[in-house]
Amino acid sequence: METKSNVITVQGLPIVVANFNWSVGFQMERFLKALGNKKILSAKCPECGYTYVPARNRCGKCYARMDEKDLVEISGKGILLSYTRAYVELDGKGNWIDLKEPKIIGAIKLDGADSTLFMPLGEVQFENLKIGMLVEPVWNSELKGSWKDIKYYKPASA
Amino acid sequence: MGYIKDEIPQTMMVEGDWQVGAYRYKANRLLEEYTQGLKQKKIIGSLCLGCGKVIVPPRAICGRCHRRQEERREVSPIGTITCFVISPPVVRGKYKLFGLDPVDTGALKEGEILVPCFVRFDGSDSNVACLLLNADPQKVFIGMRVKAVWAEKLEGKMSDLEGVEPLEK
Amino acid sequence: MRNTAIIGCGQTPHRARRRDVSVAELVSEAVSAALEDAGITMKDVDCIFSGNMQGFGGIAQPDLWLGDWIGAPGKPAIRIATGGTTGGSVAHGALYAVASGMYDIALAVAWEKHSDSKEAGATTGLAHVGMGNLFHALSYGLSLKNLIATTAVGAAAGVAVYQARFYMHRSGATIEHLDMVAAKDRRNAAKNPYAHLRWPNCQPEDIAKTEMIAYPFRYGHVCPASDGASCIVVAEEKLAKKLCKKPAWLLGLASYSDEENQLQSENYGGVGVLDPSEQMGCRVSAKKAYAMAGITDPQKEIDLAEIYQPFPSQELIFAERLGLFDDGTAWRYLEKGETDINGSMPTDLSGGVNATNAIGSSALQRVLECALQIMGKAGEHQAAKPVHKAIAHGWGGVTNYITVTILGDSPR
Amino acid sequence: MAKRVAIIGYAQSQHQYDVQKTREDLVFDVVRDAMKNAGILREDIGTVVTASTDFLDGRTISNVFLSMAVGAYLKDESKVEEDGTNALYYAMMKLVSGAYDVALVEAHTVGWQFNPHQVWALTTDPLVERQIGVVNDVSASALQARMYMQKYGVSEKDLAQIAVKSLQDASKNPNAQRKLPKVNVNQVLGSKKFCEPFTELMISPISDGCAVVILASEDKAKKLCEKPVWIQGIATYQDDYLRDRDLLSLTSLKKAAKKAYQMAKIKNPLRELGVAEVTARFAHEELMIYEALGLCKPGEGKNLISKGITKRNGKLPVNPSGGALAADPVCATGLVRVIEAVKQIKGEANGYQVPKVKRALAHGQWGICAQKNTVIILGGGK
Repeated sequence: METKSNVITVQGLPIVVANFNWSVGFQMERFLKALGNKKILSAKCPECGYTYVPARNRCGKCYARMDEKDLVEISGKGILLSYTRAYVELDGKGNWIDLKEPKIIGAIKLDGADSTLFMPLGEVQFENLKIGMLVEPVWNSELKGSWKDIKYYKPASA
Repeated sequence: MGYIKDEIPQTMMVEGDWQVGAYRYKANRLLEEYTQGLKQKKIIGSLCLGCGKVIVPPRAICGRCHRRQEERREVSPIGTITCFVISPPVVRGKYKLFGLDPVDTGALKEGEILVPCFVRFDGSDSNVACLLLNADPQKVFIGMRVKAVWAEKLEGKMSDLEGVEPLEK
Repeated sequence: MRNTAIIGCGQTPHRARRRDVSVAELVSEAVSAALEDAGITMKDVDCIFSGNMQGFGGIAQPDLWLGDWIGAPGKPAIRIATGGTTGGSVAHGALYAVASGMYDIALAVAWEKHSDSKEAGATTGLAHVGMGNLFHALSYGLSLKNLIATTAVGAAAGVAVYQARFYMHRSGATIEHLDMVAAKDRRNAAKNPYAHLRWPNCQPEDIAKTEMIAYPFRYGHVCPASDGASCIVVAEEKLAKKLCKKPAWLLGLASYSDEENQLQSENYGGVGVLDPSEQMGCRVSAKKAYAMAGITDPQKEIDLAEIYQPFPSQELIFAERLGLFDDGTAWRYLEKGETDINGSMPTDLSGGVNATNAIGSSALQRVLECALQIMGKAGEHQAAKPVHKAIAHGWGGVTNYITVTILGDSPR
Repeated sequence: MAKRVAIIGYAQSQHQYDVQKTREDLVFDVVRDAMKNAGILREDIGTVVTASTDFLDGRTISNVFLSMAVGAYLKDESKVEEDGTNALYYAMMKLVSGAYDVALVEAHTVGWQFNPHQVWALTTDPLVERQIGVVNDVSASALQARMYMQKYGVSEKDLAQIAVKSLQDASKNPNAQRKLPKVNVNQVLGSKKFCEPFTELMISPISDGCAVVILASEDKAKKLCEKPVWIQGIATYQDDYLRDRDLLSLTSLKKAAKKAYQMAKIKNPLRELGVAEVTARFAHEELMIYEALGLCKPGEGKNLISKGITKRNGKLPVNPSGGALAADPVCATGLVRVIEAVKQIKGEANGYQVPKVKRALAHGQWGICAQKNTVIILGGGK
């Protein structure tokens, strides 16, 4: 009689981690550096006009090439397309972590561009959020030319 | 002369990781049967009743016959070297495994020459990869008859079979 | 099977570190080059096949994010990945899609950007093949010494070094022949601007001077880890004739698997293959592809080969398994220069994988290079003799996966 | 289509979490069952196409140690690193090209090994979303759900109703993982909160499972099987990436359905289909899928539920098997939908059989917010 199950669990060694450093390319480099100056750069496709955020060198709609000449600075303000309140978060190792304070996340369509950005939302009560409201970025005090320069989005004052 | 070099500009990079060590896996107890066998100085393999192959260490499935290998066979501790490799003397810091230097962890000794080899134990249809011990690397040849070298303390571990050594000195 | 041909070939320069582009931009370089070569735009493409070894780039299912860069939005797109043969399997995807009559123009793109991974490009990825087995064996007291010695003798050489020993033992090939192959391929690569290790007029003595990893492999023998992408455009007969002066016609293709070839199977079990250089999978794949192509005597009918040889021994092993030379004789033809650019069986005139290895892209590059030779577009490394039929090969997995593709200058 | 292809055999595992089998045994057992179901031997198989991913299996080249278990020893083999429905599509191409007569399609995922939601998070743009760090498949789908719910007046209760329909249906399906015959709306709304509006029972579970389908080209299928199930229409499409796509519509699913209907000569799917097995990993997706499949106009998905049209005894039953909310072994989920559709046509869905099913639709999806979709139309008869 098979007393113990004929299957055993093999646990990985947590120290084994694969680390990556993805090169970003010239257009994305321009975008990230602009974040360091509180500027948001989009790229407008010369052929079909679709405007991407962040800036990039290839249009997904008509496969045209885009470059520095196609960069367009946009305000960073945008319309809130949707929002959610996350009670859990992933820790990178595949575990759902219960958040002490739920995080509010928004999908924002930026003025002057066609792309949607997914950003944390701050300085707002979840109940007051409405689809369609105007939102704007809140910048970190210390700017390093990285996505972390944007702390979160909040309802626009004006 | 040498390789043609060309300058390629660099752009910024962003970082990220993949927690490869956080995965878990399911394994069967075949390796346990193998190591329990080693504890009694026995080398166990799985026999497929379809094609008669004996696989060491035992495996669950025979692909040729697409059937399970339930039978077990003990194979002889004496076998033949089918292939070997001679490593250059080990140098500290030259090679790392998961960020650990084998010499620092005491696994290898500085200047040691390793002779990993494939051994086909009599009665087996598999090559077992292990180390050739107590042998002059210059005198090793394919076809050399060897016998298993057992650890002093047999603990039912893979390390019970330390390697092989030449049959005749 | 409907007559199908490759009408466009595009690749990026393969280099150790393409830090000037993101992986998405790298891939779109190859795709736009292939579209240009085929004389079509992305609108004309009916379906996309793509693939890479996602663990090496650290991005799961990259074709979802960089779909825009390979033209996937609004189109059928299928991701295929089979280890080292990924590029060949992706090419087969596009070829079958058109040969089945279900699509008229298909695009196949495969890539790898090793420099995006911090751990020397391949180490984590390669070790990750048997990660579950490794942890399992360690929990049963596999000694670190045994592990390092048997599997990781000199990083990536671990897997292929035994295969080389088996072949050298039964064929009589020597380490000098490995030096010859590596020198030939780096010499060839110097005539291929897209190749990585380009060493003009490299001689065996140059390779022989490099440090020994583990006999018979020297550092000079081992393939690089490259950043690069390659892409082909496949079209059905009417369109192929209309769009391309000299299409490379599909004659035969197959990708048969073998048992895991050495070291371990699932849960660190053994394997029933006694000679990892026997390569039954390659023999059976070649047999099927030749049957489809109506080729009965490959040694005479095949004009050129692009063999997937990260290690020089594999150029000899697989040339024989593809039936291009009798068993154990490939090195004799090497010595006589028959596999050089002006030989009777020019092999790896592009430099092959020994000079260029972006693992996802490599097996597709073999198909692409054969197409270039048949189309007469290989430029400086175009074979001296006319190339009517060429065979592209790829191996992967634990040396147990194979892709074989035969192209010709006239339809079946 | 030049050469017709039929499904002559199938098998699936008993989907569960923490299955007490190794990956190799799980696959081997289901492959054996499928060959028995089709009445063929390994020698009859021409080509094998598998579906699994390196990130889900925790192994680079996730199929390399499974080639023997899937019966691919010295056989043509390839791996589609996506949903099993695309592996079926690729296998079909090989048969239609005439290179092979019989194809074995296998798909598996052991979700217990590593949380699939973490893997979906690792599919996002490494230069943007992975740096900002708020997007995974649950948060992105929650944003999509809220947009859809607000635009078409759908409430959390409606989502809970969909979950109840699937989970109650699943209780009759022996292979389903979640079996909750007495589940009700409050229990769904009361389950653990993830990202609003989703609670745990509105999200597909983490499952270990394997599915195998055996295809054969026309003449071989007729020889090997008295009641082959024909693939009358098949199509797959991919959408733009998350940031540059209208989350309110499943555009690639609409295109795939349109092409598959064309091939199968279906004008009015609601009337002509006997059953539909769709992959909805989140409750709201079922409504969006109804609309993309042309079963109703945009926004009217909730009416099909309230009027009971898609109930097991309704006009067009959807997911009588319980669908993905009952079991979601990721790569195998789409192929399980194909198998459930085949079972309905062959009258082998005992316990949840829909009467007189002549034609069925199976749908697989891939990517966050169903970025890729595959639609297959199956039919019995000659």
